[in-house]
Amino acid sequence: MQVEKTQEFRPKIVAFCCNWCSYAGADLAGSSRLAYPADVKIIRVPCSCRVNPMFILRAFQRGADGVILCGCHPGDCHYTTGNYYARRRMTLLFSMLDYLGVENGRTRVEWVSAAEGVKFSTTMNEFVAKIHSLGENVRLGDLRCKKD
Amino acid sequence: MQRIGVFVCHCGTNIAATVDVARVVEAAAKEPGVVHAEDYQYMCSEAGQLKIREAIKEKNLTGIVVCSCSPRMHENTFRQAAERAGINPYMVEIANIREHCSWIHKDIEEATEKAVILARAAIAKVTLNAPLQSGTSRVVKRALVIGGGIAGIQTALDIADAGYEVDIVEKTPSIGGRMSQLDKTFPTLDCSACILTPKMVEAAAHDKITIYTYSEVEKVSGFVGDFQVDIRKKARSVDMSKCTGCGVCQEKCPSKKTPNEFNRGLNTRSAIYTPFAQAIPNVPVIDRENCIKFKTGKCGVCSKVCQAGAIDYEQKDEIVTQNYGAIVVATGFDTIKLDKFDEYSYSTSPDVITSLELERIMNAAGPTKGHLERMSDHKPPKSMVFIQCVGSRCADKRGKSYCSKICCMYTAKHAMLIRDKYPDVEVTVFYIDVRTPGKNFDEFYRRAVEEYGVNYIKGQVGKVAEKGGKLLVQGVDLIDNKRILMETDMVVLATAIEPNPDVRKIATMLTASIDTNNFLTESHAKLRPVESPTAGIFLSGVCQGPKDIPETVAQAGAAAVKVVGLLAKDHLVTNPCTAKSDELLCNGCSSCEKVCPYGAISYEEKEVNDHGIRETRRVAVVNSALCQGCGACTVACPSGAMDLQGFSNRQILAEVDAICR
Amino acid sequence: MQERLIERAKELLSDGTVVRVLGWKQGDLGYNPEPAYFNSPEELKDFVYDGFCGANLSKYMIAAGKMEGNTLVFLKPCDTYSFNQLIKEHRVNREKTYIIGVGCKGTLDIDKIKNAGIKGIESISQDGDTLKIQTIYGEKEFPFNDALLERCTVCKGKTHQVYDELIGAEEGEEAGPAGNRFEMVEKLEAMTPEERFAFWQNELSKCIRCNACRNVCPACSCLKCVFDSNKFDSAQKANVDTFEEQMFHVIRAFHVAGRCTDCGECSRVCPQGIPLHLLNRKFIKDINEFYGPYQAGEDTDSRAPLTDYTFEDVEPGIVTERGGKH
Amino acid sequence: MYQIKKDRLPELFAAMAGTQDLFLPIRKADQTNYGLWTEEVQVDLDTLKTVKSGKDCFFPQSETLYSCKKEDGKLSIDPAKLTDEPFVVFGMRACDVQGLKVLDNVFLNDPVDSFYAARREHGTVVAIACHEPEETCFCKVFGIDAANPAADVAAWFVGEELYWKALTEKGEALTESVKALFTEADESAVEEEKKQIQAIIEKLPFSHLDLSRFTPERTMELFDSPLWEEMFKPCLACGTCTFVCPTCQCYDIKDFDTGSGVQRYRCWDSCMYSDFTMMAHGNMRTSQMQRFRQRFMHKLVYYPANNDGMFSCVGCGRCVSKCPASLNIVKVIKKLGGEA
Repeated sequence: MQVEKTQEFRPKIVAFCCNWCSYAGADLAGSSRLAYPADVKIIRVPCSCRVNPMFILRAFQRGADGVILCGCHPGDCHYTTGNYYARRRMTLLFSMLDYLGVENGRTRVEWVSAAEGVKFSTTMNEFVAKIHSLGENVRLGDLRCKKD
Repeated sequence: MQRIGVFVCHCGTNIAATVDVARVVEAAAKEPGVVHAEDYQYMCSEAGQLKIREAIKEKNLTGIVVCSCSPRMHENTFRQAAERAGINPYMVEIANIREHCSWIHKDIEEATEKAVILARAAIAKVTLNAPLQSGTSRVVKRALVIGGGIAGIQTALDIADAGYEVDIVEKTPSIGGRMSQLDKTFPTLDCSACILTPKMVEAAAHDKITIYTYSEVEKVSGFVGDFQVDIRKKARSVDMSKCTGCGVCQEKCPSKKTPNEFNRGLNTRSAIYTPFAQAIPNVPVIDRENCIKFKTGKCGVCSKVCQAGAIDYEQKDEIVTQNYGAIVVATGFDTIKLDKFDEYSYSTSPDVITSLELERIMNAAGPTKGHLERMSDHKPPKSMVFIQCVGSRCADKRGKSYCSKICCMYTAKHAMLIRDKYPDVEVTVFYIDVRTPGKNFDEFYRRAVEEYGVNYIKGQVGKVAEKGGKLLVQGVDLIDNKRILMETDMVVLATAIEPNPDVRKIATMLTASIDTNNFLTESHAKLRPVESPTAGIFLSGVCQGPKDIPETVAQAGAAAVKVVGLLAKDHLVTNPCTAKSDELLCNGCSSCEKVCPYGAISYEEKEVNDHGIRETRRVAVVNSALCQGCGACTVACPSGAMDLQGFSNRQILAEVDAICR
Repeated sequence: MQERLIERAKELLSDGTVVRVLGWKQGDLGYNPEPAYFNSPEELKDFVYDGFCGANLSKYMIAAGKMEGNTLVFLKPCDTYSFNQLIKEHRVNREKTYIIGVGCKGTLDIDKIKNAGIKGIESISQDGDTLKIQTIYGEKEFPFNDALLERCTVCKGKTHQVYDELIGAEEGEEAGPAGNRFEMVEKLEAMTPEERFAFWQNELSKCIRCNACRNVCPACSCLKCVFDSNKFDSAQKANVDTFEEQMFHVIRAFHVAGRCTDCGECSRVCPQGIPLHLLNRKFIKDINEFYGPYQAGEDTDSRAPLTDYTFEDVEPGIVTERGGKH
Repeated sequence: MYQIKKDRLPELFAAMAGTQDLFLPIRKADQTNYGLWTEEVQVDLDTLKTVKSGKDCFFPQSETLYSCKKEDGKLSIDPAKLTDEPFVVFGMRACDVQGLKVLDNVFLNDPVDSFYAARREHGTVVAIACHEPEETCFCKVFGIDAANPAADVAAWFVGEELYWKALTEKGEALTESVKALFTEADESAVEEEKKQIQAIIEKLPFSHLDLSRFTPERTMELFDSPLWEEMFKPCLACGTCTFVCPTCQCYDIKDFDTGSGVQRYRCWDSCMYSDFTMMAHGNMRTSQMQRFRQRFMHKLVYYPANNDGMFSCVGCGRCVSKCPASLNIVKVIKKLGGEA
């Protein structure tokens, strides 16, 4: 452990992106060459409402330092209402994690449309910076999943 | 056990320049289940696809992962390739190592490491993929066009000519749109009405076209092939079947003080009105807010003078419900409000007008019967100043960041027409750049300068002030690098255009996406410019982005072709990534049903055998023809009985695990 | 009141309205009555209704609804919220249920009495505001209100939400203290994240994953819990790592969010005394604040907060804005 | 016999913990459970019964058996280390000590459970006599004397003193290591305490339960009793009784995928759980009645039949106070035994 500390902290960040807006927004960020740190890895889901709190907790268990969920702007959901449900679910989940004493900066929801490549990139840059400032996720991790 | 093949694409240098593809291949080959891994220049090419097909056959692959560009780009390509080689197309996963990796990272080490992880996640997912079969859904052979301007009319005509029913819904009392307000069109200077009116008449007369004017789309449900739409036909207060369009009611109407929208408020109209002479339908509407009868209960002049007995004060809004296979949005544009541009004195001086107002002034049917005059004193101007880019290409939040595209050309047109008709009027144009790409466009502009002596000044205007009946214009000339202070009689502002403000509401109903400027987003900026990312929704005209009439008409035709292509099908293949309920886990609590936007979930009393326990249970059943695969139900379900095929809980968890490993 | 309940139950059994009675049966320690079915008027001799009848019988009605014939069930005011919620979720059969709403003056927590050092309890009786406790070490007294279960000190509602008839309902109406049920949640919210984390670590690390909280919970009515199935690879069963407890309790609370009536059974039955209701109440408090007051079980047709939305709902960022302490 | 003032116990704990791990009842978040002693913990010897018995000092609720890893196509297996250092468990009660004997019969007979055996070999148990037994206690029914705990060391609290008596070789060794803190004591005070304890036990409500009907010969009769159908009804199918029980020994073996490998661990399981006997073909106990019956038949009939009449209940009464539905083995004994 002592040795690790001297190494640079490379956060693990999972970004769930809805297929219709945010994933396309990330594609646009890509085709516009708008850089953000490679620590962010995107998982494509059909809609933000597909994201189960279990997925988020699982990511933290497995060593993620931050989890961000991106979906269509409220009102613009490809499936009409998916992001509204996602919004309530995540609001309550994040509030609960905060209540348990988990740093609330580790979770975030951002609405990114297919046209918002810039926003996608800025959001990811901001989020990675936030996770850097929080450091490694200790409170929600599972010791068994730590690599020695 | 799955036998997985991994194919890493170089995409020329797009990927290979930043991602060490050989290392990705090497790392992927070590993952459990992977029995084949290779890289190639262009996986999407025929040669690349052949490699995939051969590997599937030779190595008996059960699933493949392609590490390439976004799945939004080529997922279908690779699915088809897999299918051709005999495996289920849904046994394919894409690792997006271009848009999400090579294009945004510079460091090869970092990008390669990330590409390996993305590949790993895709491998972990495909290991849990199951073959999926698509179903079919019906196609209603009728299209809806929202907006009755030139874009909507052209789209409707093209669809109707191909033999399909089309309905046009237009918010105002007549079709025609912005183009009907224009006087002449560039670069040919032919009269706008002369080319538009025949199209309007043709649409009205077409036996496949139904026009709902003074109507709005109220509710949209369903999906591609079978949308159900509620159209609100607002009460016109005039019986369309009886009205002869004689116009007496408008003449006699005692309430004549309402600003005339069609003439951009430059004059007034009666409370019962048709917006313009060539309106289609030529049936007036009563503007109930300004009608004395509706306001006070007394009056009824129109009813008294109407020979046909067409006036009906009791008429109510009516809802028409209709099913459509496709919907085209052609909601057009408006000019922006100028309340944030006080420096031009638009709100204080009647002689500062917008270009669209100038169109009305120049038009023979306009408020001045076509005579160029100042609105303050009705005197002909001796000099005029045109200011370009008012609110366009605007760095601050007051205006729009984009170029409105049409202003340079119509300003040249205005300048030319004025110099032609009133050669003694001095015309000066302040511009940032003159943008004239397009056939005969630059020639047109040069004619304005060279033949008609329009004075173009490169520079911006800082202030317009009224002074002794004149307008004082302060600007700069960037070429001569000097300040300019000039007196003029009229100022015309080339006001930025913006999408019709109603488009937000419509886009929400259609679940079509919109960009930060409220323009509807196209499915692909280059390759699918007239399709919305939402299947079955098409875009026509300025609602998608600024464009002039020929471009609009071309796009309208393109949208029509896409609609016809869709309506020509008898059924559509549905997305097999639908929700599925495990009846042994379902306790029938109804949570899933409540969040389903498609009403795809119902409940059945079913006999189940739960590991030896036989009983009748209330369980959820998904109608896969209705399910669109959003997954809302899967999270509402606490027991995990509801899962989404293609994006199952375990598949997503496997991706999470692979990424966090 | 016990006698009135027995009389009425006998009538309903005899006239064939119901074929069985679900109530509480006298235990063997004076404080351990158990939920029980009574199939004949004779069996009702063991029927008891006193302060130790804390068990919420609503959930048993899932099983009772599948039995032949109608069932009479006794429900305290707070139990009726659970029953209503179960109706809403199609888990119980209202037609086959005859509900007698019974008055409640609050139910008791034997551990509060024992923690006060009272040992060797032989019997407990109530004398006005005082409990008279016979022990092998002599007779002791204990104030009734001090022995109330936490949930009863902050009783959320003294009126029955669903019933066929009421017996003694008036007795409970003015009884008991009515504290602010969110007080402890507020206290936790006011702590620093480090303190909150320490608090929950301390509490949740006691968890032995016995599933009592889940199995007693009327909202946890899944046929197979996700923590027992392979759907999410979450059937870990053990408490190997602190994460396991966090995961289990957060998800369980989340799954019942908007459905939990705050009946408090989870905390009542936890063998390790973990204040599990504080998790549920946090969700209830958040729901009330974010989406407007909502009490699960008050009705059978409203949309639950998590299956509902408005365009103007708060954004998840509210958590950071409000928390602000990181 | 030795004695030490109660207020010097921290010194005793420090001395024992100086050379080995010391487990004892610790108060945490208002509950008392066994835990590792450090200077910071709050030792609680007043609570008669810890929530979980001391069982998990020898048979922990979860323990890793081995981990395996696959790297570059090669599989490596790393077995978990067996306990090889001595440790002390301080504060167990007579019933819990008997509970260990029940476990011994299961885990130390062939095939020997090496993890349990290693802990038993290295663990020394110091048990305390129950000064004030409670109404839920019924150890007497199983022939256990709460006044004379049969551990490596027996201890008594009398007034301000702790009395200490080694009963086994391991006990002697432990005593030797901390002897400096003790003073010699005579047994009279302890004898008086024992009498008092036994007198209280006589008065306890469950001290005279009749077990005579629970014999191997009556197995089928008891198994087929219609009373089960009535008794199980309130059971919530949770595992509380199992997990607080000092004699329950069932476990499940599961794999945990850590992302970089797999940890195979075992954890307590409960016969009350619906998937307890789930096998490939299905489940042989499909109803809660069957599961409920299994638990009590095992404790009262099957186990004694296989272990020379030793019941696998020690009368600690934890299930009596912890069952969410107020069910417990006493109610079963009374009902089936014909008392109620």
